[in-house]
Amino acid sequence: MSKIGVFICHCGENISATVDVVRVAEAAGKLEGVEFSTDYKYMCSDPGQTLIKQMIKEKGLTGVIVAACSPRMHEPTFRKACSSAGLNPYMCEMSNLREHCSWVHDKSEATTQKAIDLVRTLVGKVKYNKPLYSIKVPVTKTALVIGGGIAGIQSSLDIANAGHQVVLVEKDPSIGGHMSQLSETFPTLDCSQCILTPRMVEVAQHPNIKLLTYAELEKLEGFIGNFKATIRKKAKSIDEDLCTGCGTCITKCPTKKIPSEFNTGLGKRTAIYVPFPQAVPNKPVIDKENCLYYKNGKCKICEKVCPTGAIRFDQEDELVELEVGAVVVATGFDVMEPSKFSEYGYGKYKDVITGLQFERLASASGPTLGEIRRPSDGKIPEKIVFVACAGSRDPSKGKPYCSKICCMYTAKHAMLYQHKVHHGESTIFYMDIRSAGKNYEEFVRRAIVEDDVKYIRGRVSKVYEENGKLIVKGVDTLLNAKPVEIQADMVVLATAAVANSGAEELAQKMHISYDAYNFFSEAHPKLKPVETNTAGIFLAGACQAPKDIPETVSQASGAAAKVAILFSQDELSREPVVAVVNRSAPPLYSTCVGCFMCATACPYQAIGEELITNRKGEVIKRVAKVNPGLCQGCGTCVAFCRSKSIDIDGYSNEQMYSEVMALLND
Amino acid sequence: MNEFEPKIVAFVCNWCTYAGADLTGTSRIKYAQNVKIIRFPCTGRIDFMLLLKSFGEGADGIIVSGCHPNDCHYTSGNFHARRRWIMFRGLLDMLGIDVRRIQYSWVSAAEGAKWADVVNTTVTAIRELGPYTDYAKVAGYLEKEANV
Amino acid sequence: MNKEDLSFKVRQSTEINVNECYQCGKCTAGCPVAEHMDLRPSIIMRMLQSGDAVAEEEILRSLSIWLCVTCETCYSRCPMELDIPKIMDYLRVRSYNEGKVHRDARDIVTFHKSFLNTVESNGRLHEMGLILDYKMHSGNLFQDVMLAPEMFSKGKLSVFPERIKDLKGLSRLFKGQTKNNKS
Amino acid sequence: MKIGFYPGCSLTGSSREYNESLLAVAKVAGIELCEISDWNCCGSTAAHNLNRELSVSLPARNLALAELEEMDELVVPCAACYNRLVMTQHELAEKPEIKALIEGKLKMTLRNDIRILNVLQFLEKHIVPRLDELVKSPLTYDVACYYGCLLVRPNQVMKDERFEDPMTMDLIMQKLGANAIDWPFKTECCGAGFSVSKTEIVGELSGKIVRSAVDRGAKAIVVACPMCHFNLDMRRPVIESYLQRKIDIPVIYITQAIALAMGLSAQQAGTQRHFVPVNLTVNR
Ligand SMILES: Cc1cc2nc3c(=O)[nH]c(=O)nc-3n(C[C@H](O)[C@H](O)[C@H](O)COP(=O)(O)OP(=O)(O)OC[C@H]3O[C@@H](n4cnc5c(N)ncnc54)[C@H](O)[C@@H]3O)c2cc1C
Ligand SMILES: Cc1cc2nc3c(=O)[nH]c(=O)nc-3n(C[C@H](O)[C@H](O)[C@H](O)COP(=O)(O)OP(=O)(O)OC[C@H]3O[C@@H](n4cnc5c(N)ncnc54)[C@H](O)[C@@H]3O)c2cc1C
Ligand code: SF4
Ligand code: SF4
Ligand code: SF4
Ligand code: SF4
Ligand code: SF4
Ligand code: SF4
Ligand code: SF4
Ligand code: SF4
Repeated sequence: MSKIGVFICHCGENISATVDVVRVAEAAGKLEGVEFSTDYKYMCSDPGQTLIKQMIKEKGLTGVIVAACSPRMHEPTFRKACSSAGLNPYMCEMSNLREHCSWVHDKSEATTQKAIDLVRTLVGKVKYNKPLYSIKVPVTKTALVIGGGIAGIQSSLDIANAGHQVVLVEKDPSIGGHMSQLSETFPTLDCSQCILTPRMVEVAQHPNIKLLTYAELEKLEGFIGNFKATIRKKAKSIDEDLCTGCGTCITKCPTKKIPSEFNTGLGKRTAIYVPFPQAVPNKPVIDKENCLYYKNGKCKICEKVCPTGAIRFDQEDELVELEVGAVVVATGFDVMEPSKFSEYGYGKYKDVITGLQFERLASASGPTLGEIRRPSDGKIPEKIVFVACAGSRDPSKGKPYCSKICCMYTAKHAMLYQHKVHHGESTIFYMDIRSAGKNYEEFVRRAIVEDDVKYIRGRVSKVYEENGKLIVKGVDTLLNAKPVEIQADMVVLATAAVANSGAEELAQKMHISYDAYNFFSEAHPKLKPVETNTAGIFLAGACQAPKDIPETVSQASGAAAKVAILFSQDELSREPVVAVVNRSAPPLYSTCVGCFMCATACPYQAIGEELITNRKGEVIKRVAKVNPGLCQGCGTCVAFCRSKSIDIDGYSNEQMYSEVMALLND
Repeated sequence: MNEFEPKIVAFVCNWCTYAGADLTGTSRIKYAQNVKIIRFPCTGRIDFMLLLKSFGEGADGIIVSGCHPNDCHYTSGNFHARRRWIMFRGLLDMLGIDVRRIQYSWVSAAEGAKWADVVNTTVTAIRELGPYTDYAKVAGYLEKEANV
Repeated sequence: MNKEDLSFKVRQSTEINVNECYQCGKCTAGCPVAEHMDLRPSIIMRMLQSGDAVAEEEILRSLSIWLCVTCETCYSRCPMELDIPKIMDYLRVRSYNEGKVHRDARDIVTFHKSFLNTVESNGRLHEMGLILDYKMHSGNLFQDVMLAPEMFSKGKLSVFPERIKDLKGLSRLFKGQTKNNKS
Repeated sequence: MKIGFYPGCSLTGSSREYNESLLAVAKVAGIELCEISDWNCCGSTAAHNLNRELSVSLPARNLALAELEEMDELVVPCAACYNRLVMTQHELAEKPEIKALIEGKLKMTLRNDIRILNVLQFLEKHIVPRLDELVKSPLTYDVACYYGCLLVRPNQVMKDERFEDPMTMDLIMQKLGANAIDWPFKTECCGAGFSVSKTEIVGELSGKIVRSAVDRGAKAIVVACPMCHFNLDMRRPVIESYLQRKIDIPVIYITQAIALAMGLSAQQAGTQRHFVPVNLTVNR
C-alpha cells in the first residue's frame, strides 16, 4: 500500500490567487494511497524542501507529489530533495498547477476543481511508480562545433583551451563568417579584420582543434556524451597537403567574372578562389559550377600552372564519421534579400544597396579599398539616405521582430561616411533608435551631435530614380507628419537579419527545435539561453536570434563552458526512462512472441534479439532485447507491441492506465 | 440550466506540446478548464487502446498533440503515431465513436497561443457534439481484446 | 477601451484596430495628396488612438477625409496592413451624416451627391446630367464650360440619359438611404 | 466564344472609344462580349464615400444579373468599376449578413462565384496568346505604360507580386512591337475622381505623371482606365498650367494600341475622339 505525500505550492500568489490551495490539499488528503497532504508558500525554497524531507522520514512516505510549477522547471530540485531523504528520486513527480492551471484560468470553482483533478490524476500514476536507478554512460570528450563565424571560433578556442578536442565544421571555404566582411565595428570602431584574423589563425594552429572547411553536417545520431556525426567534406578539387597557397592558379584562371559572395556581389572572383586574402585556411577551392573544365571539359590551366601539382579534378565528396560528446551549433544568420520591397527599388537601381554591401564599400579590403563609391558609376556619393527597419518590424511583407543590430550599424555607417566624406550629407529614416548596450547610446548621440548625421523619424514609402538621382519619399512624423523628399546619390537599406536558409533542415537533422522564423530555440529564454531542448547540443551566436558581436561572443563562451562542464565528468548519469522486455519463469521466459514490430518502430535501433537456450544450449525462444545504452525512452515500441511484452520505465502501461482512470473517475 | 461541461483528456508529448502548454501559461493566455493534460515522452508512446480506455471511462473528447512532423525529439515517434492514427480511425468507426471527438494536432514548444486555440476549439466542438454516452460498447471491446 | 471612442466605432464597423499603428508614417510618405491635407493619414491614426474627443471632432470636420482619393497606396505599403481608405470611408459617411463636412469639401460632396442623384433617377450615370446637376448645386456655373462643347463634338457626351428598365427594382436599393442629407 | 461584359457608365459616354476599341479587338479575335442586360452604375467613388450600403448593393445588382444570364466570366474594362465589383464580391463573401440584406432588397440570390476580369486579365487570358497571329502592323515607338491605382491595389486583394512595378501592360506593348520604357510613375495616382471637384489637384498629380513620361522619351502614354484617360487627356490644359509648359504626348487605351497594331483604322480604334491629337506615325 502506497503512502504518498502531496505538497501543494502557493508560488507566492502565482497559484494561490486563482486556486484554493487549502481545498486542494484537503481533497488530496482524502485520496486512497495518500498518507499526508499540505500546502506551503514556496515549495522550492529551503524550508519548503526541508518540509518534504521531514515528512518522508516522519511518515515513511513511499511517494511524493509536489503540485506546483512545471516539472520542466523544478522536477530535478524535488527529486534531489527526496533522494537526500532516502526516497528513490523517481518516486517523486510534479503536478503542474501553475503553467497548466492557475496561469491559464481565472479564479473560479472550476479552476480549483481542475487543480484537484490534476493532483488526483498524478496520485493514480505515482501509486505505480517503481524505484529506478539512473544509467551511467561514458562521455566522449570531443566537441563538434558547427559554423566558423566569430561564435564558432570563440567556442572552439574556449573548449580547446580547456583541454578538450574540437572539430570545427564550416560550410564555406574559409572561417570568419559575417564578421570578416565588416569594416569597423560599433561601438568602438575598431577594424573588424584586425581583431578577428588573429583568432582565425589561432584556430588553424591550435593543436586541439581540427578544422574542416567546405564541409557540412550530413547526419547526427546518438545522444549526449555519445553522438555520432557524419560530416560531408565537399570536394575542393585540390590536395590540401600539397597546396602551399601560392595563389598562382588564381591569377591564371581565365574565369574571372563571378560575383564574389564575400564582397556581396560588389566585386568579382575567379573559379578557383579563396574568398578573401586573410582566409583560413588560405588554400583555394574550385567552384565546380563556374569552372570551365567542369562545365565543358576544357581548360585545366590551374593544373598546368600549379607548381606543386595540387589540383585534383577527380576529387569526390568525402563522408567522415566522428564520435563526439557535445555539439555547439554556431551557424549564424543571414540578411534578408530586400527585393520583395519593390518600393525601395533594390535590384532595380544599382545604388540602392544593403547594409552588408555598405560594409564592403567601407572596408579597407573591399572592392573600393575603403573609399565609399557608389556601385553605378564609382562616384563618391554626396548624399546618402539610410533606411532603418527595412524588412524588420514589418509583419506584412517582412519580419515582425526587431533585428536588434541595425540601429547600431546604421549609425556606424553614417558615421564612417561622414568621417570619409566630410562634405557629405547622411540622413537616416528610422522609427525608434534601439541602442541598449554598453556605450551604445553614447555612440548614437555622437553620430547625431558630432558628425551631424540627420535622423528623421518616419518610414520611407518609395525610392525612384530621376535624372541620375534617387528620389526618396519619406516623412517626418515629428513635424506633424510632413512629407519629406530627398534627392540622394545612394540609398542603404538596413535589411532584416534572418535565419540562414538551411537552418530548418539542419535543426531537423539534429532534432533541436526552432522558432517561427527558423532561429534555433534555447531551452529557456532566461535561465537556459545556451542550451537546446536536446541534451548535449548547445547554441552560440546569431543562429539563435539576431545579435551583435559582444553578445555573440558571450554566448559562445557560455556554450563552451557548458561543454567543458559536461566533459569534466567521465560518466554521465542518464534518466532511467528506458524500455524493457518482460521476463518470466520458464517455460514461458517472456510473453514476447518475437515479432520484432518494436524493433522496426524504434528510431534508435535500440532493440536487438536475444536467444533463450536450454541447458543443452539449444535455442528455444527468440525474444526482443533493449540496449539501454541506445534506448532514449520514447516509448514507441510499447505502443507497437500487441502482446504487451515491452514496457517503459517511468511511463509504464500500469502507470498510464491508472493515471487515465484516476483522471476520469472523481 | 447547467451547460454541458465536457471532460477532455489531452495526451501530449513532453518535448513539444507539454512545453508549448507551459508557454501558454508563461504568456498568461487563458483557455477553458475542461482539458487535462497527461504527459507522455512522445506521441509515439501513446497506445490507442489507452484512448479507447478513456472513452470507456467517460471522456467526452480527446486531444492528441505532439511535435510537428520532422521536429520529433525522437526522430520519428510522431510519424509512427500518425500512421497508426489512420488505422485507429477505422477502429473508431467500427465502435461507433465520432472521429471528431479526437482532435489530433501539432503544437511546438514555441506555440503557446496555438495550444490555447487547440483547447478552446476542441472544447467548443465537443460541446456541440454533446456528452459521449456509449461507454458500454467500448468497454466490451476492451474486455474482449484483453482476453485474447 | 471606451465604447464611446471613435476608434471603438471604427473597429466595430471596419474591424480595424487602430492600436496596431506604430506611427511609422509610411502611409503619409506615399500619399499623393498628403501635401494638401490638414490632417495627414498617420496623424489621423494617431488622433484616433488618443481617444480624445476634441481630436475626434477635428477628424470628422477635417478636409483630409474628403481629399483622400482612395488610391490605396497607404494600405498597400503599410507594414501593419492597416486599411486606411476603409477607415476614411467610415469617417466620411459619419462626417456627412452628422453634417460636419469641411467647407472646402462641399464641392466634393455636392459632386458625389449629384452623381448619386443621376444614378438614382436613371440607373446609370448621365454625364451631362451630372454636370448640370453639379453646377446647379455647387454654384460653380462656369467651371468646365470649355470642356462640355468639345466633349460633345467628339461624341463623348450625350444629351439624353440612358435609362435602365427596372428602375423600380433599383429604387428599392436607394430606399431609406441617407444620400440626401444636408451637408 | 461568349464572355460576360459590364461596360460601366463611362464607356457609354466620355470614354466611348475605350468601348469601341475593346469590342473591335474582341471581334477580330472572334470573341463575343455579351453585355449584361439592364446593368446599372456601380456607384463609383460617390457611393462608397457617402453610403456604405449603396457601395455594395449597386455593384451587387450587376453581379446578380450576370448570374441570371449564367455568365461565369465577366469582363470589366473600367478600373474603378472593376475595383468596386471585386470589393463587393469580397465583402459579400466575408459578410453573410450583408449578403442576406442585399439579396432581400434585390429580390435575387447571389452565388457570388463569377470570375471578374479587368481588362489586363482579359487580354492576358484571351488575346495575348494569339497576338503573334493577330498583329499586322507592329507599333514602332516608345510608350509609357500607366496602370494607375486601381488595377494593382490593394495588393492584399489583388495579390500581384509586382504591385509596385507591374509589367503586364508593358509585356503586351512589347508584343505589339512598341518599346515600353522603365519609369517610376506607373502606379502613382492621377487624382481620380477629383477631376471635376478638385481640378487643381488633378493638374498636379497628373502633371507629374505626364512630365516623367515625356522626359523619359515616351511618345505615348498607354492606359487601361477611363478615369486615368480623362485626367491625362481631357485635363491637359490644367496639367499644362501646373507644369508651365506645353505637352502634346497622346494618351491611348491599351485596347486602342492593340487595335492599331492589328491593322484597324484610327477611326475604328476611336482615336479621333481624344482631346490631345493622336499622331503616332513618329518612329523611334
Ligand atoms: C551590416 C552588418 C553590420 C554589422 N556590424 C556590426 C558591428 O559593427 N558590431 C557588432 O558587434 N556586430 C555587427 N554586426 C553583427 C555581427 O555580424 C554578428 O553579431 C556576428 O557576425 C554573428 O556571428 P555568428 O558567428 O553567430 O554568425 P555568422 O557571422 O553568420 O557566422 C556563421 C558561420 O557559420 C557558417 N555556417 C552557416 N551554416 C552552416 C552549416 N550548415 N554548416 C557549417 N557552417 C555553417 C557560415 O558560413 C558562417 O561562417 C553587423 C551585422 C551586419 C549584417
Ligand atoms: C525594476 C526592474 C525590473 C526588472 N525586470 C526584469 C524582467 O522582467 N526580466 C528580466 O529578464 N530582467 C529584469 N530585470 C533585470 C534583472 O533584475 C537583472 O538582469 C538581474 O537581476 C541581474 O543579475 P545580477 O546577478 O547580475 O545582479 P544583481 O541581481 O544585482 O545581484 C548582485 C548581487 O551581488 C551582491 N553584491 C553586490 N556587491 C557585493 C559585494 N561587494 N560583495 C558581495 N556581494 C555583493 C548583491 O547584494 C546582490 O545579491 C529587472 C530589473 C529591474 C531593476
Ligand atoms: S516550486 Fe515552483 S510553483 Fe512553487 S514556489 Fe517554486 S517556482 Fe513557484
Ligand atoms: S597554384 Fe597550386 S599550390 Fe598554388 S595555391 Fe593554387 S593549388 Fe595551391
Ligand atoms: S580549370 Fe577551372 S578553375 Fe582551373 S583555371 Fe580553368 S576555369 Fe579556372
Ligand atoms: S535595430 Fe533598429 S533598425 Fe533594426 S529593426 Fe530594430 S529598430 Fe529597426
Ligand atoms: S516485445 Fe512485443 S513487439 Fe517486440 S518482439 Fe516482443 S512481442 Fe514483438
Ligand atoms: S523506448 Fe523503445 S522505441 Fe524508444 S528508443 Fe527505447 S527501445 Fe527504442
Ligand atoms: S503606415 Fe500603417 S503603421 Fe505606419 S503610420 Fe501609417 S497606418 Fe500607421
Ligand atoms: S487612400 Fe487616401 S490616405 Fe491612402 S494614400 Fe490614397 S489618398 Fe492617401
